[in-house]
Formats: sequence, C-alpha cells, structure tokens
Amino acid sequence: MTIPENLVYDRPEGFTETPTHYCPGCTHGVAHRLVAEVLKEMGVIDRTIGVAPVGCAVFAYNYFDTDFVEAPHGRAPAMATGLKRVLPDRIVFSYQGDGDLASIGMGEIVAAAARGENITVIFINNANYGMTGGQMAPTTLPGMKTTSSPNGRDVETQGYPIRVAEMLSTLDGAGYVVRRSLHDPKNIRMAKKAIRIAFETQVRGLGFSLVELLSTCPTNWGMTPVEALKFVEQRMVPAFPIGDYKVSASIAQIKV
Amino acid sequence: MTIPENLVYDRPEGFTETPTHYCPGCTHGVAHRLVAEVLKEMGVIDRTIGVAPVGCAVFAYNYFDTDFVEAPHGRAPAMATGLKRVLPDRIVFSYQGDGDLASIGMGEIVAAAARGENITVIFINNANYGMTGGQMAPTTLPGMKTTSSPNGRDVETQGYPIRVAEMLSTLDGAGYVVRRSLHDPKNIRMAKKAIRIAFETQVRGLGFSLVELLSTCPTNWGMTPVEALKFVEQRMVPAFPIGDYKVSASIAQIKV
Amino acid sequence: MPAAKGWIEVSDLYCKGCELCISACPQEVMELDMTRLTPKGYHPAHTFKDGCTGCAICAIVCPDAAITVYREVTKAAATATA
Amino acid sequence: MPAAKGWIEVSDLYCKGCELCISACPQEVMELDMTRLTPKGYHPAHTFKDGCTGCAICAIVCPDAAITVYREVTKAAATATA
Amino acid sequence: MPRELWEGNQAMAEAAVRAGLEAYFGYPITPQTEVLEYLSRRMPELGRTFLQAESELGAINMVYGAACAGVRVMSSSSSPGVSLMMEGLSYIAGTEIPAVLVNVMRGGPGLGNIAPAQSDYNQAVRGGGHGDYPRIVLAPASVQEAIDLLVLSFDLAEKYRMITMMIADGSIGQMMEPVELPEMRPVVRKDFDWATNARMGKRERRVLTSIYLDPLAEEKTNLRLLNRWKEVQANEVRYKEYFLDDAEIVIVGFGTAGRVALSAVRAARAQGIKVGLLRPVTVSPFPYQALDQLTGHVRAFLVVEMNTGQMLEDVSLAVRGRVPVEFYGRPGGVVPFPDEILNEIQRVSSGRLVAAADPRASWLTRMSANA
Amino acid sequence: MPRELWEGNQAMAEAAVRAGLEAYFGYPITPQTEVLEYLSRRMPELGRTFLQAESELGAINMVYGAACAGVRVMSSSSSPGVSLMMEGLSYIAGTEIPAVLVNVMRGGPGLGNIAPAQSDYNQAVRGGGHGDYPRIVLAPASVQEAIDLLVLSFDLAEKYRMITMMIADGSIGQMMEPVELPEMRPVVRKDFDWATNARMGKRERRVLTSIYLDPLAEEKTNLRLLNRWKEVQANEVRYKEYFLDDAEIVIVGFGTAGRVALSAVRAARAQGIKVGLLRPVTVSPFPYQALDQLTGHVRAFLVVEMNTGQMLEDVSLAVRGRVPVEFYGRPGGVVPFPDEILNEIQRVSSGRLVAAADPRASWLTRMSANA
Amino acid sequence: MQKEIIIAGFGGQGVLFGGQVLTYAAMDAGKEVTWIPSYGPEMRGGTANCTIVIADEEIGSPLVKNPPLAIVLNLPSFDKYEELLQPGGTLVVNQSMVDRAAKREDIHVIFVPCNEIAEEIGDKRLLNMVAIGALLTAFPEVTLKDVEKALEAHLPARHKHLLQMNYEALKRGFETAQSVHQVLSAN
Amino acid sequence: MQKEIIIAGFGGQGVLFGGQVLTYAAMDAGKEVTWIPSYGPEMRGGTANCTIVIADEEIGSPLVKNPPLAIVLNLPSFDKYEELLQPGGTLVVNQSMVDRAAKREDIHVIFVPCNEIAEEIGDKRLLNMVAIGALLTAFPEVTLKDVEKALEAHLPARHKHLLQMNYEALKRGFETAQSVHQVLSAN
Ligand SMILES: Cc1ncc(C[n+]2csc(CCOP(=O)(O)OP(=O)(O)O)c2C)c(N)n1
Ligand SMILES: Cc1ncc(C[n+]2csc(CCOP(=O)(O)OP(=O)(O)O)c2C)c(N)n1
Ligand code: SF4
Ligand code: SF4
Ligand code: SF4
Ligand code: SF4
Ligand code: SF4
Ligand code: SF4
Ligand SMILES: [Mg+2]
Ligand SMILES: [Mg+2]
Repeated sequence: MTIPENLVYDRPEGFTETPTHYCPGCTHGVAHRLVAEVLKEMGVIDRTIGVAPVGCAVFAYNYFDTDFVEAPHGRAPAMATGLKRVLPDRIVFSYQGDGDLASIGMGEIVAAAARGENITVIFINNANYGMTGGQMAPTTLPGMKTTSSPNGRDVETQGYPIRVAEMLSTLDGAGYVVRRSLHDPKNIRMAKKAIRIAFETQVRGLGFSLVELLSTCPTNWGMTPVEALKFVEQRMVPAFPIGDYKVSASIAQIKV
Repeated sequence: MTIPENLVYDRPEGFTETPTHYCPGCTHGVAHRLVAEVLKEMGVIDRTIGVAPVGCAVFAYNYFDTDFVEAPHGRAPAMATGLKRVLPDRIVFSYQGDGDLASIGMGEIVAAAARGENITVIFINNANYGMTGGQMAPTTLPGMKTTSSPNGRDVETQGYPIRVAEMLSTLDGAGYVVRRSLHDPKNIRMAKKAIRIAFETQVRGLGFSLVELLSTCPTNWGMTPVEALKFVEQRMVPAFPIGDYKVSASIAQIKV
Repeated sequence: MPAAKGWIEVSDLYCKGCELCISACPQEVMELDMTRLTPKGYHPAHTFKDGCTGCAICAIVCPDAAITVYREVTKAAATATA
Repeated sequence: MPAAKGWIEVSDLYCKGCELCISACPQEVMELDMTRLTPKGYHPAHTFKDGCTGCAICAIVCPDAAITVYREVTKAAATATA
Repeated sequence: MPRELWEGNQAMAEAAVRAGLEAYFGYPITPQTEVLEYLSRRMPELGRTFLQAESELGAINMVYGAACAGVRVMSSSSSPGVSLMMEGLSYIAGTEIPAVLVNVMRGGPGLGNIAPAQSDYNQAVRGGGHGDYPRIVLAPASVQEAIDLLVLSFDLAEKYRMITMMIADGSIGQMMEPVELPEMRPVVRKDFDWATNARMGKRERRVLTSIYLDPLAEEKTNLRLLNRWKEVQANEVRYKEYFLDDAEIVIVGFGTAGRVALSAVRAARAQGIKVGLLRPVTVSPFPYQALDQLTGHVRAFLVVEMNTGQMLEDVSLAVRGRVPVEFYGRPGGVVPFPDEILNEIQRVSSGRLVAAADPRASWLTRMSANA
Repeated sequence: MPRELWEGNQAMAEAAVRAGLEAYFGYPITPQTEVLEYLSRRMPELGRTFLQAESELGAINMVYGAACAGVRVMSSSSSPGVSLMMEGLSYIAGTEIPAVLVNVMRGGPGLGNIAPAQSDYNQAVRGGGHGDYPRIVLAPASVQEAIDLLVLSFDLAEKYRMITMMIADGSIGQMMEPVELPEMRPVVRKDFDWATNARMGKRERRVLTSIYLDPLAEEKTNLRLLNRWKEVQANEVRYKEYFLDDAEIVIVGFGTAGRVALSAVRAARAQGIKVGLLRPVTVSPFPYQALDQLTGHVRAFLVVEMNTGQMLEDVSLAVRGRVPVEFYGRPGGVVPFPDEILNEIQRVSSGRLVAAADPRASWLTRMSANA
Repeated sequence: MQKEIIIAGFGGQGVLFGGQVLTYAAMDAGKEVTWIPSYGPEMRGGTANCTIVIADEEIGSPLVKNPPLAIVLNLPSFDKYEELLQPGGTLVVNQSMVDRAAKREDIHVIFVPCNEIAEEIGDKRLLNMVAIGALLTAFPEVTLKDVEKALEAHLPARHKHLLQMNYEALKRGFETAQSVHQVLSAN
Repeated sequence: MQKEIIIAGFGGQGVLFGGQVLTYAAMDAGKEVTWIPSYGPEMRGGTANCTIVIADEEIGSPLVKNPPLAIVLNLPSFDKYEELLQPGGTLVVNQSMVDRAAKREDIHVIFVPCNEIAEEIGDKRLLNMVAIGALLTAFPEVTLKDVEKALEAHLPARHKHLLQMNYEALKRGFETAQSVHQVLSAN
C-alpha cells in the first residue's frame, strides 16, 4: 500500500485488528506497539514467531500479525529455544512479565542468556503480578503494598527487588541487555531504539538480547494511568536505572 | 575430651566415623572437612541442620555429626528456607554441586539470595556432573571435553560458563558471596576462613552467605588427583577468579 | 521550527479513554469527549481546539494505537515518529 | 624457625592412597606403602624417612581426614592448623 | 457460635490457621490466590511464617523442609501449579513426613481456564509423582466441609506421616456460605521422634531422606507405606449418603458435582424416581466397600463428575460389572446444572441398560452429538 | 542386515535418529543418561540439534517449542526427572501437538534408587499432568522392541497429534541384546497445517496454545481429544501372546516383568501346568478387549509387575470380577527372578481362589511375612 | 422453600456486594444460603454476576440455569436473563440502562430507573440497593428489615455514613416496584 | 538349550568387557543372547558383575538367581556365587585373589591363577580372558574359535596389537582348566 505523504503516524501494520484486553492506560500496549513497529520496519515480521507468557500478556498472540505460541508460566525462553534451534532462520522472541521471567522463570532465562541463545526477550517490569490481581513480584519495591504484601514489602522477610538486567549482564552469553522505560515520549523513543537493536542482534546472529521495560499497572497500583506514569518516573526509575548493561563489541557496531 | 597437647591435627570431631564414598583424591572430602572443622570450632554443630543435594554429595548426610535432610536435585535452597523459617535459631546450610545449584537449581538459589535468606550455601564447582558420569555443567570450561560435550564444550551451541559468585553478587539480598579454591594448602586455609565467615554471617543473622569452592573431579576429568589439583590451579582459577564478590558492610566487620 | 498545522483521528474501536495522550500533548489541545461513548463504554479522546502541530506525541504514548496523525507536509514529517 | 620434630599417623580406615599428602609434604618424607593394602584395597600413605616437622600440611590437603599429626610441643603448635 | 458468611478460599486459610498452621508457602494462581493473599496478612499478625515462594517448585520444597522440622505446614495451588509439585510430593511421600496440600482445581489440560473442574482426580489419587506411594485425598462439597476437612488433613497427615491433599474445584474456593469456624487451637510443637530439628544436645543425629540405594530396602519402604495405608483404609474412609434406603439408582459424585447431583436427586424423587446419592468425602481411601455392598440392592449406578470420567474407574472397580455403571461428565470447567443430571436420571431409570465394558463410550457419543 | 549387539539406551537413541529425529533436548539422569550422551555425539555429526537443557523442566518446554515447529523431537529421562515434566506434558497435550518422551524408570518414590522399576505406570497412563488428556504409552520388553516402538512412537505421535511416551525400566536401558536397526529415514519436514513455523509470505498467521477461556470451548477440546482417542483404541492396541491356546491361568505383565514371567511360564509348562502369558505392548491404549475375551476360558489371572500393583487395576477393570485376579509385585527396584513367579504360578494353579475385591491385600500379607 | 436469584450487570454497579447483602439478610433470617460469583481471568472490567440460593434445607447446586428471580442492571444482562428466567418468574430491570421493552409475556418484568433514583437520593452507587428493594416485592421470604439489618452489620466502616441513604434506596426501590405490580395486576 | 553365566569381580578386572566378548561370540555363533550389568550410582570403584544368558530361543529373564556357570575374580564374588551356583554347575575361580578352598561339594570348582598366567603372558589385564578360556571347558556351546573371532571383531582398535596375547590367554586358561577337570574326574 502507498502511504499518504501527509500521514505522520498510523496504527502499525504489524498489529492485527483486534483491540487489546489490557486495562486503559496500561503500557503493556505501548510495548506491544513498539515491537510491532520494529518488526515491520525491519521487514522480518513475516518470519517472526512470538512466544507469549502466562501473565496479562497471555493473549499477546491475538495482537501481532505473526505466528505465536503460548508458553507455560516462566518457560517462554525454553520454548523459544526449542523453536529457534530447529528454525534458525526465523526470528523468535518471548514477551514476559516480571513474575514470569524473574520469579518462576528465573532458571530458564538465566540458562538461555548463559547459552547466548539467539533469541530476543521483551521483559515487562511492572513491579507486580498484574494478571492474578497484583501480588508481590521479585521486582516489587521495598515497602510497596501489594495483595500479598499487604503491609508493604518487608525486605527482611520478603527479600529485595531483583535487578534483572544487571544480573543477566554478568553472563558471557548475554549479547545485548538493557533497561528502558515507557513513562514518557522520550523514553518510549529510547525503548523503541533498544528493541530495534535487540532484534538486529538476533538477525545478525549475535546472541541473546533482552530489553527490560519499566511499565505501569494502573489497575493494581490503584492509580490513574497518568499517576502510574509518574510512579514509574519517580519511584521505579531510581530503583531500576535506565541503561545499557551489556552490549557486546560486535553489537555496539550496529547502527539504526 | 582433653586434647593431648602434642596433638597438631586430628580428624575433626564434627565428622562421624563413616569413611566417605568419594573417589580417592576428590576434594569434596576437603570441603566436607573444612565445614566440619568450622562448625565444631564455632560450637554450633549441635544446632546445625544440613541439606544434602543430589550429586556426589548426596550422601553428605552420612558424614557430619548433625541432623541432615536430602533435597530434590537443585531444590536445597528451598528446603533450607523451609527449615530456617520455622527454626530461625538453628544453623541451616546447603551443600550443592554446580549442576545442582547452577543448572537445575538456578531458580531456587537466585530467589534465596534475593530474599537474603539467612542460610549458608557451600557451592562445589567441579566443572562437571560428577555423580552421573561427567556430563557438561554450566561451569564446564569452553572446549572442555565431557561425556555430553564429547568434542569439547562448543560455546556457540552449548553456551558459556556461568560465574555464579559474580552473578549472585548483583543481588541486594546477598550478604556474603565469595569464591575460593581447594587446590593447595594456602587456598584451603583461605577457603576455611571464608566458610567460617559465611557461618558467622548466619549466626549473626546478616543474611545470605555462599562460598563457591573450586574442586576436583579426578575420576571424570580422567586425571590423577595430583594432576587434577594442577588443572584447578592452571585452568579453573583463571576462569573463575578467587575473590570476595559481595561482602556487606556489617559482614566486613566480622573478625575471625 | 514554526508550529506546523496538523490533525489527528482517534479510533473509537481502540480508544479506552485513558487520558495519556491528553496529558502528553504539548499543545494541550486534547480532552476526553464527554458527549460520546465508545462501543466499549469509554469516553474517547479528541482535539477540542486548534493548535495541533501533528507532532505525534499523543500517538507515541497511546497504549492502544488508537491515534492516527496527519499534518501538512513538511520536511520534518518523515522523521517525526522516532 | 628451627625444624621441629613431628610425626603422623595415617588411618587405614580412611586413607585411599590418593597421594595428595605425598605431593604436598614440604619435607618429602611421605610415600605410599606398597607393602600394605587397606581393607578397601588401597596402598596407604606413610612417612618413609625422618624429617617430619609436624607442619600438618599433609593433613590439611587430605580429602579423607585420614592423617593425625603430632609434634614435640612448641609455641607454634597451637596455631599450626590455620 | 453464630454462623458467618465466608468465601471458600479464605475459610480454608483461616481453618488452617486455627488448626495450628505454623508456616505457609505458596504461589499465586487463580482460583486459589485468595488463600495466599489471606495468609499474607493473617500469618504475620500471629507471628507465624508466610512466604510467597519463587514458584510452586520452590513452595513444595519449602514445605518439604519445614515438614522435616515437624511443624504444621501447608501449600495451596491450582492445577498447573500442582503439576509442578509432583517431584516434591514424591520425595515427601518417600521421606514419610506429614504435609498438607490444597488443589483448587481449574479447567485443563494445559493453561486451560480458571473455571471449576475436577479433572485432577487421577493425578491426586493415582498418578502424580513417580513411584508407588499412597496418599490421603479429601474432596469437600461445601465451604463448611472444606473447613472441617482441612483441619482433619493436618491430623491425618501427622497420624499417618503421609501427604494429605484436598481437591476442591474452583467453585468451592470462590463461593460464600454460612459456616462455623473451629476453635483456635494453640500451636504445639510435638516432639516427633523423626523430626530433623537439630540435636540441641538432647539426642543422636537424625537424617530424613527418600534414598534407599538397596532395592530391597526400598521395597521394604514401599511395603511399610502400603501397610500403613491398610490402616488408613480401615479407619479413614468417609462418605455421605442421601436417599439410599430404597434407592434403585445410585448416583456417585464428589465435591461440587456431588452437591449438584443432590438437587437433581431431590427433583427426581419429587417425580417418584427411586434414586439416591453417595458422595465420597475421602476419594482416597475410596469407599469401595460401601459401593460393593450397595451393588447388591441397586439396578444401576450413575457416576457424575466434572471431568471425562476419572472416579468412574474406582466405581467400576468396586461394582465389578455386577450392575450397569453409567456416566455423565462435564469437563473443561463446565459445572453441570441440576436439570442435566435429572435428565440423566430419567434416562437411566427408564432405559434398559447393559453393563458396558466402558461406560464412557455411550456418554461420549451423546456428548459429541450435542456439541 | 546382520544383528549387532546394542545397549538399550544407545539403541533407542540411534533408533530415534533413524526415525528422523531432528532435535533432542534432555538432562542427565541414571539409568537413562546414555541416551543423552549418545545423542550428544551423534546429532551434531548429522547437523541436527542436540541440547542439554538446564533441567527437565527446560527440556520438556524446549520439546514443546520444537514440536510447535512441526519437527520430530524427543526427550528422555527417568522417574524423578519425568515428574518435573508433568506441567509441560499437560500443555503439550492441550495444544494437540506430537511429542515423544522416554522414561527409563527407576526405583521410587523420591530419590529412591537407580535400579529397574515399573512404578511410573499410573503416572504415565492415568495421572501425571493436570486435566483430562489421553496419551499413548508403549512398554518394550527387549532392546529390539524398544527400537521398533520408538520408531513407531514418532509415527503415532504425528498421526494422532498426541504425546507418545515409552516406559522402559532401567534394565531395558542398561542391557545389551542383538538387534536389527531400522533403515535410516531421511529427515522430512512435513508441511503440517498447524505448525507455527512463521508465515514466510505463504499463509495466514497461526497460533498454538492450550488456553480455552470459555469452558464450553475447553469442553469441546476435551471431547475432541477423547474422540481421537477412540480411534487410537480402535487401531493401535498391541500385545504379545504366549501359550494362551489352552491356558487355564494367564499371567499379565509388561516390559521386563513380562519377559521374566515368560521364563516362569516355560518352567511351569515343563511341569505340565497350563499357564500362558499376555504381555501388553501398548499399556495405553490397554488391551481390555483381549483380556475380556480371555476371561471366558481361564480359571484365573496372575498380574506380575515391578511395582505395588498399578496395571493390576486395568486388568481388574477388564476382568470385572468374573474370575480371580491374583497379584505378584516387586517394587522399589527389585527385579523378580523366574523362580519367584514360578512359585506364584504353582500357588495359583493349586490353590482354591476367590475373586477378591483387592488382590493386593493377600499379596501384601505374604510379602510382609517374608520381609 | 428454595429460591434462586441472579444479579447481573457491569463491574462497578455493585452487583457482587448487592448480592452479598441479600445473602446476609437471608442468612440472618435463619435460611440456608449460597452466594457464588462468576469470576474472570482479568481482575477488572467486563460484566459481573452472582447467583444466590436461599432455602430451608441443605442446598445442593449453588448454580441454576433458570432462576425464578433476577436483577439485571444493564442491557446485555437483560438480553441474557430475560430468556433464561423461569416462566412466572420476576425480573427486575434497571430501566436507566436498557432502551427496550420486555419480549416475554410469561414472566413479571419490573422496570425501575435505578440510576435516576439513586442519583436523586444522592449517590449513584446506590443503584444496586434500589434494585434489591424492588426485588423484595417479589420475594417475601426476605423483608426490608432483614436487608436493613444486614446492611447495618456488613456495610464497610468507611461507608457507614451512607447507611440511611441505603435504607432510603431500598425503600424507594420497593415502592416503585409495588406501584408497578399494581399496574401489572390492574391490566 | 539355555545357559546363564555370571562374571563377577572388582571394577578394572575386565568383568564387563569379558562378558561382552563371550556374548558376541555366542551371538555370532547364531545364539540368542542377553548381557546385563549391575550398575551403581557411583560411576566408579566397587565390585562389578554381569549376567549373560545364551539360548536357542527367545530369551525370557535376563537375570537368574542360580546360574549353572560363573566366573569369580575376587574373594567377595567367590563367597557370594559359590552359594548361589546351581548344583552340578561350574565355578571358575581366580585363584590369585582367593585364599580359601571351596565349601560346596555339589559343584565343579575350577581354580585358575588368572593374574599369574596373565602376567606370564605379559599383561595382567588379560586375566579376564584367562578365566573365560577356563570357562569354555564347561561350556561347549561356545568354542575357543568363536571367542577368538569375537575378540578380533570387537577388541577396541587401540588394543588390537594385544590380539595374539588375548588368544594366548584364552588358550592357557582353557588348558589349565582341562587339566583340573582331569584331576576332578580322576578322583
Ligand atoms: C504454574 C503456574 N503458576 C501460577 C500461575 C498463575 N499466574 C498467572 S499469571 C501470573 C503472574 C503474572 O505476573 P507477571 O509475570 O508479572 O505478568 P503481568 O501480569 O504483571 O504482566 C501467575 C502467578 C499459572 N498460570 N501457572
Ligand atoms: C530431577 C533430577 N534430574 C536429574 C537427576 C540425576 N542427577 C543426579 S546427580 C546429577 C548432577 C550432579 O552434578 P553436580 O550437581 O555438579 O554434583 P557433583 O556430582 O558434580 O558433585 C544429576 C543430573 C536427578 N537425580 N534428579
Ligand atoms: S492488570 Fe495491570 S498489567 Fe494487567 S492489563 Fe491491567 S494494568 Fe496492565
Ligand atoms: S565422581 Fe568426581 S566429584 Fe564425584 S566423587 Fe568421584 S571425583 Fe569426586
Ligand atoms: S492514549 Fe489512546 S487510548 Fe488513551 S485516551 Fe488517548 S487515544 Fe484513547
Ligand atoms: S499531534 Fe501533537 S499536537 Fe497534535 S494532538 Fe497529538 S500531541 Fe497534540
Ligand atoms: S591424602 Fe589422605 S587419603 Fe590421600 S593418600 Fe594421603 S592420607 Fe591417604
Ligand atoms: S606433617 Fe608436614 S612434614 Fe610431616 S608428613 Fe605431614 S606434611 Fe610432611
Ligand atoms: Mg508483572
Ligand atoms: Mg559438579
């Protein structure tokens, strides 16, 4: 199709027509949009296979114009590995929440990163378990109230937040591991760029790539979507600093 | 009993009479001895509960004069957590191999460290799966031949070694995380000191402590015990540097 | 650069009235249309006065890809979407 | 310090003839006793000549805690075991 | 004590607390999450242990550890989460220590859905983890029963050093009913002679493990478990009977399927059909004898389950082909309405029936026709 | 083609390769490790995928992923490892894709030991993962049969889009026998209309999942699986018969227990006892009909297993109390010797027997007496 | 005696709490009761409904296909339960959210402008109580007093100040329904 | 015909390989065969043994409690299998490792100094072949030639240069055993 030259922005073609089931203002939607835009812009959407998690993004398979599978809770990296190993020329990505990736799925993500598995992981850090009603996640901030830390997360008994990007960056197999945020236009642009580099990493066969995205959960945080963005900016960004934690030499070459 | 004053060294009382089932020259035995000595010297052996792994150390419960339980493969940190939470005044330690802790048990160890679980973990890195006959472990060196990497570990398809101490040190919950080696008397002395600090950390309730010990597997490495020590010194120490990766401020105070 | 002239379309199918676009719009020309309900029962966003520059910031923050942005053609247009 | 006089006992129950003590002994006074077999069928370690200082290094490297070390009492003794 | 309206999940949680629960380890999953959420507030209040584990794998092994210490400990989950606990359950069984687990079952297989189901019966009663091990499995049909059985679970688990599992379908977890909660029992640390709670200068060392390298020793253990199971079978079989005295047709159903059947039985009785209901409360040990004895007097059995026919096999094992056994099941998260079961009762009471080798076959044909 | 002497584990691995195995994901565990070790050398030689997973959990989900791509993929493990795969198996079943899994069973429960056992029968055939799902389960009794059945596994899994599991006890994995290996089949990527191998400009997008949020949709799926299972039951039942023509006593045993029984049957025949053997090769679908028909002519059945009586229940379901069913089992990793089974045959052929409700009871009494 | 009641509407219309109040009222009036919600994977939005069973004896099924009584607070629920209602049953319809007449002749349909009445009283969240008040006209086993007592006992502390308004809402709903009954019987 | 053979000794005495050679020989001689080891969790040390079944028809049990034939290379194995051997059976004992006489009268016990003979030939690892040679005197179904062929076919390449010594070992074992047989029959 030809793009009318006065068109500045349109719903990405990488999407299906289906409206998402996400709550109003939930930035899962922004993350979806960025992935769809990148896959389309790179011209790889046609050979892409997505792996949905168990979490609010469980229905991600309804929204992208690609093949999709739906993994058991936390096992998306293993499923993605199975797919990528037998279809090395395909683009395989998993999309996972913080409960999925950093709690029940920690074993699979660390192993995949250590193997330098040539897959891309979009990691949505919203500091809680959204789908099941807002329980504490490994990423829940100290003192933060959730439905399973009703008096606020007590680090003495419930532990400290896990900074996933920092941790995975210690692995030699990890090629590209960065953290971005979705709380304002500038950060959204940075996030998109990172997602682009992550997929470029896979296309070039340069190993494991993961983009951690700070995201909102207005519903379970009990905030308006606008308040939720502020919370990300004021509370989450300081606890989970935005940055490039691992960029292998060859990946540093990539220009987008 | 009164110690004859001309006695310089004797089999630690922390041990039972049972001879170990380990192969001749396997430094699992040295690690056991150091733990037994430390527990005895600290006078806590009487209130200690050990958690044995699945691995060559599966029978560890036969050798220490303490209560012991035997965990499913990789789950020792979870079992130790269960014990410690209901018996907070007891000393609880797990003893795990690199397949047990860094492969199948990665989820449990990361979660325990992140929680700052007040337990002590003795982690035996011998670069392979000893008990099952020498398969590749997450810690197997690049190019190293094992029964499941017959042509030598190919990092392209089988990934890179995981440096556990470095990785866990990124977690706020981790109090004391260090690596030592068992390949010569000097290093054995350093290892013992580290094990002492690790248990002191727990006694003082200062959180999660882990001592990674570079250890030999003469049988599966196909070497004499003496050659195996050389291999540790020349090949493993460079790949897994000895050092203190995380020592929280309060723990740094501990004098032994 | 001189404020270009632009305009947007908000899809009733996708808009959930979350107001993120409204708070992001640098020209403050957006609001929820309280006079209308989408099939899903939300008040959709719209521009209530002139001044839209077609900067597409609203579209960039929209979690539901509900906004289409146009503007009179200028050099900048091509690169506007990050 | 002047080489103290010491001696060791190696337990047949525990020794597996791995030779780690032998290669570690700074005085090189140890070897496997090829004339004897332990119940488990190993040639146990022993000192084959004088010169043992009771430094306990053999005991420190022994994976099977098979060695007991003695020496004529000196100041150093107390601290010898790291 | 006045009756209060309680939601099933929260009621089970409070019941466990009052039974002396010292530690809870769990992981969120619908439709069970309220158990975890309730205890995340309640346990710390009482200075007891609540911990959200990293996963169900973590949870069951934390339970394993705490159980070795000899304290009352439990976990709860729902179908997919319970599947992750199978290795741990097998270890706990092999170690012969008490542990309590609640499975608030949902539609499956796989991720399935979160609607009420009974399709983990076989997993709970027979298969599940590797190796031979008996376990006690309780199936409540109301919130009150869930409360009473959860308290009982702890007592049975300790008495027989055995896993006691409660299988409740999602609707038991989500519904509210008037209940009486039990008295708050004090937390008592029994001085079990097997608990690995450290020597503390008082005794010889203890070891708890499920290893028996020598097959003959492992066989002894297997037989020891079976002999203990014989006691359980002798002492602990529980079931509820409704309208059985003159019943010519007997419905067998557990949990929610059983109580829905009760409505249908009443409706059928109103129409003069001589039908009764036997509702197993312990599905393991299963009331084989009760069914065996009934077989003498009845024309047919009708098994009703929210699955594709799992308890059905236990009923068949008891009936042994002497009278027809018919089946009606709604799998996948569908809860049958009383009128569906009433239709089945009418079909059975009117039709000429033969004892078929597989009662499922005709049901499947009927179901597939409707679908 | 000349016969070669192969170890069971290696033979199964090579058989899979020749059946067109494109990817193997596994994790070491005795007594199965040789499968993994063999393939770690063989698969790369052929430019195919071998990957040692981080765990059995990882392995089964890698299998799940590769299976979604429509390639021939398998994993293998032993009892405790297989227990960790239950959630994954349930997902694979719910997604209706083919996958092959080998369980070289060892003594349990828990860590148990590494001796040959058959105590994961219920887990494989009935329980296992959550939810209702049928699966094909094959039980080889020799290295040759293990080879042939593994090749068959891939064909059946694809034909019925179903999990096909092979349960072999440790001795099958460890023993050597003369075998003929099948021809090397070329690797062909069938163009399945369900495989999620990316659109590649050729088709609409595809999704593979086990979610059916609407219980009625999930129920439909459950029924679809059951109807497919009916075909499997109609087409794929396999078993071996020995000396059945004039048999008055019929032994039923699978795998190693079955072949040990064969020795006992020969010995008993030598003593003039009219005894035969039926050895199920497919334990799921189970040869109910064959047993049903035999029931007419025989005096009694004797079920022999290396567990505490699991297949026993399937035999009882087939016999339905018409003639006595006796049981002899050696759990925990013990392999019975022929003379033990011969004793049982003599006991059964001489004694007056009654069809007991639970054949296990008398066995347990006898066993406990000896122990 | 056994009666089943289904209450259905959007989330946020107080469907579940309304049902619970009715359940409490019946329970405190000495009846056997069950309350069961329909629950969804997304802990948010969408439609909500609950089924209440009230009886004199042990209750069997907590769910029922064709209830004798129902309250529908929005159009989708009206469409669904008008069909399912038992012949002769009573359906309370929130007129404020539906724009059509009833289709069935064999059931009593009581239209009550719940939103408007609630807003008149001063808080649109009261619409559920208005509807319940209306239902009671067709459900003598539970009285206005019973429900008032239940409210007093179970209204969350932070809403206690709304108690009187809740009573008012019940009353207004009851009265409106009665007048409609009269109309019905008049014809 | 069916015969069962158990070979037992320390790890490192070539128990498993010896058994495999015998198995190959029987297989190539057209027999049905099974070979099964006892395996331990520690992939090392300890005692090793394997059971070989050789028959004309499909083999049932690969294990047997009371074998007619056995080779025991050390004392523990002698103690164990002297008891278990079938009456009338033949037990080949590695005299070099046992310091006692046989207890049973109802079996043929052939003492062969396997280590010494092997060392005479020049490699003590040949002791297993010496023992197998001895066994063949009691097991006509498999001939020296069969075993030699099996060795030729299956001896690992890196040991091929030892082929002749292996033949020698077999022969010496066979001859030693025969002489013993004569003694036995002489008495
Ligand atoms: C094995 C298993 N355990 C638990 C669950 C229940 N469950 C579904 S989603 C979820 C957590 C989702 O949280 P997260 O991964 O952070 O995703 P989010 O919803 O926050 O985007 C859980 C615990 C499950 N489906 N399977
Ligand atoms: C669930 C499960 N998977 C696999 C095994 C088999 N297994 C036993 S020990 C072991 C690995 C041990 O290696 P490591 O942890 O490095 O200990 P090591 O023997 O080297 O000291 C494995 C895979 C098992 N027992 N359970
Ligand atoms: S629950 Fe939270 S994360 Fe899930 S869709 Fe709603 S806002 Fe987003
Ligand atoms: S196998 Fe290796 S690790 Fe295990 S005991 Fe022997 S030498 Fe030690
Ligand atoms: S951001 Fe999008 S969804 Fe939200 S109000 Fe604006 S247009 Fe609607
Ligand atoms: S394009 Fe820019 S100016 Fe126009 S409405 Fe959107 S944000 Fe505002
Ligand atoms: S180190 Fe110990 S075990 Fe090894 S030879 Fe010396 S004494 Fe014996
Ligand atoms: S004590 Fe020191 S000198 Fe004496 S034998 Fe041991 S190492 Fe050698
Ligand atoms: Mg989350
Ligand atoms: Mg290791």
